[in-house]
Amino acid sequence: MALDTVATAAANPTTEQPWRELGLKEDEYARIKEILGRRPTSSELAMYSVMWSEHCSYKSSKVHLKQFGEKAPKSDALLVGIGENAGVVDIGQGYAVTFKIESHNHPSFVEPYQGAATGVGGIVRDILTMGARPIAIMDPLRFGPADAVDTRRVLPGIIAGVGGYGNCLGLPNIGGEIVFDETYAGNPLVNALCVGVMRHEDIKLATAHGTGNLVVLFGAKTGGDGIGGVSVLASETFASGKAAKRPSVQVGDPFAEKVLIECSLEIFAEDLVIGIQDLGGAGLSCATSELASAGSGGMAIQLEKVPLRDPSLSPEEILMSESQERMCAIIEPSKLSRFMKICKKWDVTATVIGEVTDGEHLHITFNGELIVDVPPRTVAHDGPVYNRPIAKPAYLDSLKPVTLPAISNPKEIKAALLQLISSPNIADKSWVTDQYDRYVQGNSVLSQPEDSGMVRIDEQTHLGVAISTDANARWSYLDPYNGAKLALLESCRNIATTGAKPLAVTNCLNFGSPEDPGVMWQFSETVRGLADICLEMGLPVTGGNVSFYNQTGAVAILPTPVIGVLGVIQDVRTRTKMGLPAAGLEIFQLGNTDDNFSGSEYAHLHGQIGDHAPTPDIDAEIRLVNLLLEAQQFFQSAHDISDGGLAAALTETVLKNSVGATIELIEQYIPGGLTAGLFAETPGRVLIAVDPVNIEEVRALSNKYNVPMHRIGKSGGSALVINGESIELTELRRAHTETFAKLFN
Amino acid sequence: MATIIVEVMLKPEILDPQGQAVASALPRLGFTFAKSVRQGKRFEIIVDGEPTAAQLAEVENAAEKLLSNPVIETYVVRVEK
Amino acid sequence: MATIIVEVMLKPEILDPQGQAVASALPRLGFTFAKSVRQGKRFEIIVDGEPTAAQLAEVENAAEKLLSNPVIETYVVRVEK
Amino acid sequence: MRIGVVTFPGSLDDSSALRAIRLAGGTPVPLFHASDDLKEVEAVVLPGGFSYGDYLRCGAISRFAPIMASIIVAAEHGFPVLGICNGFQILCESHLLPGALTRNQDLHFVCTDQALIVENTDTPWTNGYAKGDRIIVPIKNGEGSFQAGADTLKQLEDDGRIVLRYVDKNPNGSQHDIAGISNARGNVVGVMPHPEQAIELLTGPSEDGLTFFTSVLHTMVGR
Ligand SMILES: Nc1ncnc2c1ncn2[C@@H]1O[C@H](COP(=O)(O)OP(=O)(O)O)[C@@H](O)[C@H]1O
Ligand SMILES: [Mg+2]
Repeated sequence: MALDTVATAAANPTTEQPWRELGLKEDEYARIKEILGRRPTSSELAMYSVMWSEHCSYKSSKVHLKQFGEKAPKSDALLVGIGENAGVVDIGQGYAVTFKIESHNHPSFVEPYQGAATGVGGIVRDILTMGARPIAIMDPLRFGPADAVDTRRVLPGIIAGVGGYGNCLGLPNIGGEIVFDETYAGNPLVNALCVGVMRHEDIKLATAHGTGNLVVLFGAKTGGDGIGGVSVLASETFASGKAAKRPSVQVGDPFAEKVLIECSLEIFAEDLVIGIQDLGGAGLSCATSELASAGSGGMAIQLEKVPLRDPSLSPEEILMSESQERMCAIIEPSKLSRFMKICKKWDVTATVIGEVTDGEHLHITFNGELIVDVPPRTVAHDGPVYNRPIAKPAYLDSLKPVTLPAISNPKEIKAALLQLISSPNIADKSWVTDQYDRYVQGNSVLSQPEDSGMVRIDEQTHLGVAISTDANARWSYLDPYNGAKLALLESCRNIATTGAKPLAVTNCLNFGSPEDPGVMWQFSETVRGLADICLEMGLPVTGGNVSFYNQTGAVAILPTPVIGVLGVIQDVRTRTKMGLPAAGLEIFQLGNTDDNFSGSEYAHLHGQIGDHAPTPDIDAEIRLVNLLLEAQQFFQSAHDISDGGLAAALTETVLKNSVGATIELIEQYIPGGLTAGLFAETPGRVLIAVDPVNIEEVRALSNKYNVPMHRIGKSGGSALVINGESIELTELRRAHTETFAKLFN
Repeated sequence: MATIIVEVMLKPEILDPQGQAVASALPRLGFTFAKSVRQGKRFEIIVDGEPTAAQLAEVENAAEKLLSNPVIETYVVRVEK
Repeated sequence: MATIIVEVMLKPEILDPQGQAVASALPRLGFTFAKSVRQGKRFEIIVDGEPTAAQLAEVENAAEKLLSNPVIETYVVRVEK
Repeated sequence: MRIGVVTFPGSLDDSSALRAIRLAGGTPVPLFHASDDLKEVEAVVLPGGFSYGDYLRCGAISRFAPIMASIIVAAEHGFPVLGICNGFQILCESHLLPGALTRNQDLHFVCTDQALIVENTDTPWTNGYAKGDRIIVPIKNGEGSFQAGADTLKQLEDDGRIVLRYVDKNPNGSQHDIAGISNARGNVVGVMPHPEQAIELLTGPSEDGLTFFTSVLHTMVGR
């Protein structure tokens, strides 16, 4: 019944505590006692347990992630690196851009709409926290088989949730991915990316300094959301086991977040904050301990001042609550009244809950009683670090090469092509993307289904940024080291295809259980590959997220490193689109095709995965990117060739503006023949269309960069004709677009 | 012909942004009666003849499976008099 | 403390796509009881003490002005027993 | 020529509307919902968005904003008002326009490039179009299905007050394919499509929407 205060804890050192129920290991609990020199109070125990969880402390991944720092290429662009809420890069003209991907996988399985919605809400706050105006979002998603019953439950809800929250925030959705694979059944992946922009001088950090400065909590009231296991403590402390009911699902309030954004930006514009932190995972525990440990002194919080939605919350629960749409700012007392005025203007609740002290500890009191007295660093940063066992998984030894019937007669081409482009992974995704606002803010230069999303940053100078997210989980399954590299290279290629120059990287690493040595091997190889490729490409990793325990029973998901690359384009008016704009253009394939079908969609349709991922040719990819950037002015259209191979790329290119094409692939020039020519997913290839008058210029540049350039056809007509076999665009369109409506309406 | 009503409300512990928006709009319009407002859904289901016990059990079942989301909502089934 | 309920339904002549969606989903799940379904809103308003006649008149007023749109909706105010 | 754009809590396309006015050659003036001051603007745009989260009903809460009191009075005196999407919903809730906008028939939010026919060019917002012009403008809404009683519909048709009509496809189940209407006097126009997102080829499907904003500027000059 009584509050478990620091004094009580000191006086009763042997009180039993439910550390195990809270997910702590015996040695972790012992460490806490050692740090404090006594047993923790129940509030302290709550804080440590959640901050030392896998999700918040990165205890299994830390030892690997540090490669991103160690191998980091020299980059002048990096203004804020890993460690803050999101990294910040310089894009020139005084602008800084921040972007990051996060996962919200498990909540989205439990309650698809709200899980996805709050996932968007969380990443947007991370971006806002840096001082930036959020300007766009993307949503890389993974689902179980498209026709599985549970996918029909999960997918529409997740799409509606991403749209419901993002649309209401006024953030254009400019891209993402939708991929189906058996391993995501029971464990869909909802990753969300947000990008924001600010002036250099407006960058904000999560830090609390200046004795006497105030800690202000603003935004939504605190409810019992997401406190999970911590209710154990509440029932312990408040005895009699009748803890009030706590929500099992968090409900997002996008309207509250929208006004929070406007309110925060107005506060930033008047330079009213010293430090700021959003409340995400671990709520106030995280915000107070991180702010304090990044600051100069200590912090004193009066927890009873936190405005509550549910008055029955115990102090432990208030500390743990993950209620959405809240922020915590450090401000000078002299600026309080101005701060409050802005909050009032936007109808945002704001409350002073404490102050920065000249001590070294984080002190939290509840109605005058001291319930937390900890060195904040020990909570925020000195969590356990594990070197989990790693073992190359056995499945790698029993992989079999892909064996496919070769296609050569035109009838078979047509049938195979229609089957491929109507398969859920390749089919048109407008059923999904039409539920997202891509226009709002009026700066969307490119959005789905283009190779990358692109937004204008400055209307006068036409400066813009492009973003692409990519993952090829099947390649990562076959070869996680190269899989990660290939994903990043694909992202870079997508960026360059639209005319932007790759600048920085974020990532979201979705994996199975870190306690499985095989998964841990996949993870460590992935990080090694990603760190290496970033060094080779000269791109800094600015931040990211790790999501472990994505598995159903003993079956882990495919290792899914989702890579996001940010690029800069000096003049967005020069961007290149994917659709053929007119008849009479010459169509070329840049790059060579080979006959490896491993991990391809075509093999997947035949129930096979194959035995080896492509070996990335980094030098060739760099030359290709450089060629794309220099020759871009001569392209009438350009489209990356990846999932679904040339067949899919051609389909998308002709359908975009309903301009057909006649294609002639010369079988004997392609290793693997026509089948490979159309369906292999060899990396490093781009489909371009060039006005005949510019062919010589493009050829000269392709020679300069030593990139193979194959003429494969000409645009025009109302059909896609491949080696004499004609598919009317209407038929092609039907096959490409019907799939989602049939599955999900 | 009878009307069966299914009322679906968010569980009390679940955030109700819509109810909150109404609760804060009311006083701005000079209405001060509400201590709190929650917003839910109401389904009017027309059935043939007088509802039988078996039919009501079916409706309960449908309310559980389709009309409400048991993760965040509760429901009540009643027959309109 | 008492609860006042405001029920808001679309007028019968106004298209109700949500009700229709439910009506067509039910038989797909094997539920055949419904001749038709309409979906509306339900507000639970908590007031201090027993609701007075004046308070109920106020609620009527709020239901008319804010909680419903008389162009397309009708409402009913009742006190929860 | 000063044209106001009102920001309600949750307005989203206010910045785009301000940009459209600027590109059309006008002086954009931001207005805030909580003040009844129209700042001497000569016309006003209620922009798209999710004011108050679209909670309760779209536009239902914004309708009571102090600025709306001023706008309602001005509108009754012939002041040009354009409501776009959420703005249209607010105008209906305010009873400046008849009917109501309800959930899209398929219950999905829909964002698409929509073909439209301009039918009524006797409004300050559409007089730059020719009757029967076919334009492509994005729509993006979850509750854009125009519904009204039979009498209202007949009157709208008889008086030629249908400003925009969907063609090729009806995206939301709107009665009579209605995408936009005007009040009897013609000064108040509500449209579901977003002309402010069709003002530059770089960022929109067309430039067809700009005429809404040039029209009102010409009207004002002509006065
Ligand atoms: N896979 C990763 N790659 C790079 N940085 C990472 C990765 N995972 C986490 N980080 C970084 O670690 C820090 C802590 O992450 P996290 O706790 O998720 O931050 P937040 O709670 O603000 O979202 C952040 O700076 C984040 O960018
Ligand atoms: Mg954060």
